[in-house]
Amino acid sequence: MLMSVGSLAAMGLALGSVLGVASRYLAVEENPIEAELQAMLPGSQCGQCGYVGCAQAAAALAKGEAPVTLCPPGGKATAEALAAKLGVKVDLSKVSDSGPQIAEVTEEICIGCCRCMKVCPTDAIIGAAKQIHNVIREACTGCSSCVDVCPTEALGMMPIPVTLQHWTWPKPASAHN
Amino acid sequence: MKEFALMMIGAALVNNVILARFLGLCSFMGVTTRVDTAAGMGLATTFVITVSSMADWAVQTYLLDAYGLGFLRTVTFILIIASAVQFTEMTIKKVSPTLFQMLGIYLPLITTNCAVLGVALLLVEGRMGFLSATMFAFASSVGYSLVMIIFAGLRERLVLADVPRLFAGPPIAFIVAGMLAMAFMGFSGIATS
Amino acid sequence: MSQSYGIAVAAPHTTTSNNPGRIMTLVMLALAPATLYGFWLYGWPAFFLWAITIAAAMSGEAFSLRWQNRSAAPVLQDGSAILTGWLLAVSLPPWAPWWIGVFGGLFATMLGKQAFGGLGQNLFNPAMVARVALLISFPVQMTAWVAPAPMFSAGAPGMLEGLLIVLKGVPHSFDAVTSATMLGFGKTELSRGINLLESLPHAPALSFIGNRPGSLGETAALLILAGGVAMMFLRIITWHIPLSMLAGIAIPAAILHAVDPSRYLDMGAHILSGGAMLGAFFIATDYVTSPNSPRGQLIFGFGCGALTYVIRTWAGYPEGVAFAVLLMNSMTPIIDTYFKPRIYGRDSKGKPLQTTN
Amino acid sequence: MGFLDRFLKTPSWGVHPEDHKRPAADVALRIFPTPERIFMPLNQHVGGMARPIVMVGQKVLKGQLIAEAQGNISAPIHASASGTISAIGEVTAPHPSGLPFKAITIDSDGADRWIDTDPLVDPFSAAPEEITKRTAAAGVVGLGGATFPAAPKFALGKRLKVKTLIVNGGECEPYLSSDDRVMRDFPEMVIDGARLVMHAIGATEALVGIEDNKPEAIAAMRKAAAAFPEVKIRPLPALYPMGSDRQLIKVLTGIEVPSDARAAETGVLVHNVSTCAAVHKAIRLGQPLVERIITINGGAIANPGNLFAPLGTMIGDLFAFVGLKEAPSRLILGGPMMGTPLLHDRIPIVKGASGILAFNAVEAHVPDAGPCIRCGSCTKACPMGLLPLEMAARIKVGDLEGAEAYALQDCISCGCCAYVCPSHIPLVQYFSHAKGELTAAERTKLRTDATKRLAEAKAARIERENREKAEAAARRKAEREAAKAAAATPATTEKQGVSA
Repeated sequence: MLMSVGSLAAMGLALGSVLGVASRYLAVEENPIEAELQAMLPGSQCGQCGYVGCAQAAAALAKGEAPVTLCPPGGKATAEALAAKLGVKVDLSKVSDSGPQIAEVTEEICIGCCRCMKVCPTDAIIGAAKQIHNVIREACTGCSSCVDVCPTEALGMMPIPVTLQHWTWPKPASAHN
Repeated sequence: MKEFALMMIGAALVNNVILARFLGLCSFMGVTTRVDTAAGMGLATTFVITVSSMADWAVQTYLLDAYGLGFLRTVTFILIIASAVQFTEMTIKKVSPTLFQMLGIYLPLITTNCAVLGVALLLVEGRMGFLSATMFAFASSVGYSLVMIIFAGLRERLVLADVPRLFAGPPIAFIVAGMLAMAFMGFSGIATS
Repeated sequence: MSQSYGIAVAAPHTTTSNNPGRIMTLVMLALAPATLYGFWLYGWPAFFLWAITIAAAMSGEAFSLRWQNRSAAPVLQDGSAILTGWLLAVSLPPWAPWWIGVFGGLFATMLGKQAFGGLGQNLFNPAMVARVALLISFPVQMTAWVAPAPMFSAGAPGMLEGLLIVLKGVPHSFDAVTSATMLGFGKTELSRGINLLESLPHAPALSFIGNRPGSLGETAALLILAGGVAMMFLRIITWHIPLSMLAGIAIPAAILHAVDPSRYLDMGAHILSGGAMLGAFFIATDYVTSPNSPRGQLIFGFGCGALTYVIRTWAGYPEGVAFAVLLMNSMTPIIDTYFKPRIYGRDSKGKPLQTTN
Repeated sequence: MGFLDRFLKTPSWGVHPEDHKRPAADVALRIFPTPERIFMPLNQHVGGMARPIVMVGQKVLKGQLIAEAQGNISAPIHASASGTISAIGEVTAPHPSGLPFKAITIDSDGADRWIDTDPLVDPFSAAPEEITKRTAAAGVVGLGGATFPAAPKFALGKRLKVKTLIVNGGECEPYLSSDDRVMRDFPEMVIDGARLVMHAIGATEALVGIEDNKPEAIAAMRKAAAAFPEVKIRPLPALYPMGSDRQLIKVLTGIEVPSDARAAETGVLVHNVSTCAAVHKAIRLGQPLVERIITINGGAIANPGNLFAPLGTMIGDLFAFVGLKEAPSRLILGGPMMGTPLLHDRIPIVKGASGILAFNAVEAHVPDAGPCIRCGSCTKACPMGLLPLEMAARIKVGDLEGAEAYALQDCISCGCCAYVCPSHIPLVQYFSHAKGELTAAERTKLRTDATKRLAEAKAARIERENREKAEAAARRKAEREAAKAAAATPATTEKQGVSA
């Protein structure tokens, strides 16, 4: 009895101390992954993911509380990059990548209230009070914040128009035979 | 010398840990989706099996047998294995954080990988000398790694196949494992001749 | 004038008339002489077993497809199920009972092929999967060989008798003809402590035209070789796998035979007996389960040959081609990954070449 | 010797499609009369779209500049007929999508009056830069199909001190014979153009590679080049894709262009025979690129052959000229191996259009795709040494990165793999799809980065504005305080004491 207790205790002590020493020598400085994740997010702080901003979303991602598919403006590409970084698998077919979208002003209804300009995270809407506003396509991130504040529903989202340069061949239909 | 070679071939191929003894199946199914992950797992497990078997042998011979503490065998073995796994985990985290991430939960789970305890118990049962015990453990784990890598290669191709819904996922993986086991049966009889 | 052409079809807008059905047909034609010779050699039972096996393979394929609500006819037309059944049939003992053929044929196409999604998706050679499954499950039936009893010769079973042999088993009057293949005989004698130098003179005669016990496809080595060479000329297969596989058997055989002729059979015996020829030209060369690059094929072929030799010589089974092919099939994805052809403008590791000036 | 030589030199890659070049190639060149209306697209080249410099209603002469180059890689556009600009609008692009692009419409006056040309009298004593400048001004682009502007390529060759000019007379695409026709009918122009290019880039030799299925072209070119020892005619085995520049360079010089380098970096530059002829016209005659020889071929054409036609002509007008036997089942711009499928015939021909094929139902028949049997035909045919079957399998399941790891980006879309595939899998479409998707992903990433910069800029702006507001408020407050202080001085001193 004493022997068995003693031997087990001794072994535990010995192995424990070996591991203790090892942990000192093999210590790794945990790389704060949060910063890296934040760098991958668009940074427009649009809040579509449900978090206040991209930094908070990155923190949630790092803790594993949020799915990598959380960022609608980032689309598939961002989800893929995040998944690769976090080493998780992701079913990208679920990501609603209706193609990146951008906002568009219906000029007939715009009253030039300037509300959309104020909420736009990237200053992509130009115009002045009582003037019809316009969206700079290249700068719009498709966060749709402006759509929510527009009092006349003059703002809507539309897919980025396909151009000759952006057109790609569709995937061949896989014949099952 | 010839006995050593035969014993090692026997341990690695004929009585393969996975395909003939059906040990370590959880990692066999769990971390064989990519060849490099499977290779990393194989390497880690090889290290754990070899080191812990050596330690187990020593404890068995000089402690348990010497003082008649045979009933403590499982506990002590697990203690040693757990320590070896801890050590491996720290090393991998230091050396290859990517591999650490890919192996995920399966790395600490090497502790409960029955292949590790299984090999240790087998060599105790076999009443082997230190050298042959070490060789046996090493060969067994090489056999384990080999099958892990082969199976991962097959699964990498399997994800490209149009497997019918009925068989998709684990079923076809088990069918492949079965066929692989069948192929390995070709080796049977080698070590005994 | 203006006309719409619907959806655009990507280039190229022209193609060859080649198709999988043509390839399979040519392979079967290449295999036909050896098979016909086998029918003649082993009589009607062999023919019936062959027909039953192919029918089973085709039914297995059709059943699997119908189960998935896919039409079976167009898939069966590609001939791959027939070829699978055919290859399995020629690797069976020619007088095996009908249910061996049925079980094997169904196993080959249903589990060996359709479970993976059909043509091109399977990881193991379906015919060899079925053969190994049969060998493991029914070792007695799978190693009961008959001495040749050429069709129409005295003592050979007639057509009806042949059908009965396949359906009801070999009657007692034919008991005398059961025999062993040379590999099996040598192995049995060795295990009894009789070395090859003493046992071989009593072994079934070995001959290049195959007048000896064995499966349909293994006896007529010359005809198999001719079929294989024909396929090479038709560019259906390349020389890499057959040659390296035969080398894989021949090299260790030659070395070990030189070291100890009393324990190890000579090179000729190894190459000409068993499924070595059939395996090298018709089975290991299966597109789906063999590597793509020439280097990979050389490794694959040599591996098949060497493993065949190892299994024949040291393991429990007298014949190792099927096991060796399955084992190398399992290595194929890894070989494919690590032995890719060199890309234009890159070195063999895939890094861009250095600019010279 | 000859046989062994050919055996050893014949590359291991490539395919031998039936060439279908004759009888169209042997029919004498016909001149297509200028149609009533011409649509000059503004983007007939790789690079920036040209900017129109004419107005609707303006009268132009043939060869007059109507749109100028924009950016470093671009080319100007010239009127291909004399007449009136009737619109600057959109026309369907020769592109599988059928999407429109910008074009200038010219209503021809039927006179075909040229502008006053300004030929360079003695180009070989002029500075090389002069040749490059004039080539650029004439809007010459690579006429083999790539349509890369010629002048920047000259400048690159000059800068990298290219010694060897390769003149590409391969024309390995079946059905096409426009380069063949150029070499047969205008060999002096090609040779002279090649020498001008050599002068422009400072090359010391020119190798003219011509496939040996064009013996007439080889003979004509040999005769024309006889006087110039630095221009060597090199017959090549007829093998598709011999006309691809990397393959041509390897066969002619043995040099293998590294995958991440341009050909010029290895000391060679490739130009098409038609491009050379265009350079000759630009320098010796002062004529900009406004016309080209184009092959009209295919089973649906009544009188197939080569036409000398102004750029911007509608394909339908060309068909009316050569006659259709039946309604085409498929329309292709370029050859059958790499050509662009067109959705209809109201599409203008552009600088890079070497041929228009109208296939009948038999030619257009594409067997249904079957499963891959891993036969490896595609890997044997691939001139780049890629593994098309592995890439396609990965793309099929959506693993684009996996395909990229198999060097998808090295694929030249030559179509050999899909041509030989016994299961008729549309491999090239898989690759084009994947390349497009990967480019789109790359664009999204760039966009995300750009967004981040914009968001940061906005944050900075808001901060600055707030700070300025705060400062302004503080200033105003200080002023108010000061005013108050002026009103009650003793209080201020007290306050100062407190704040100190």
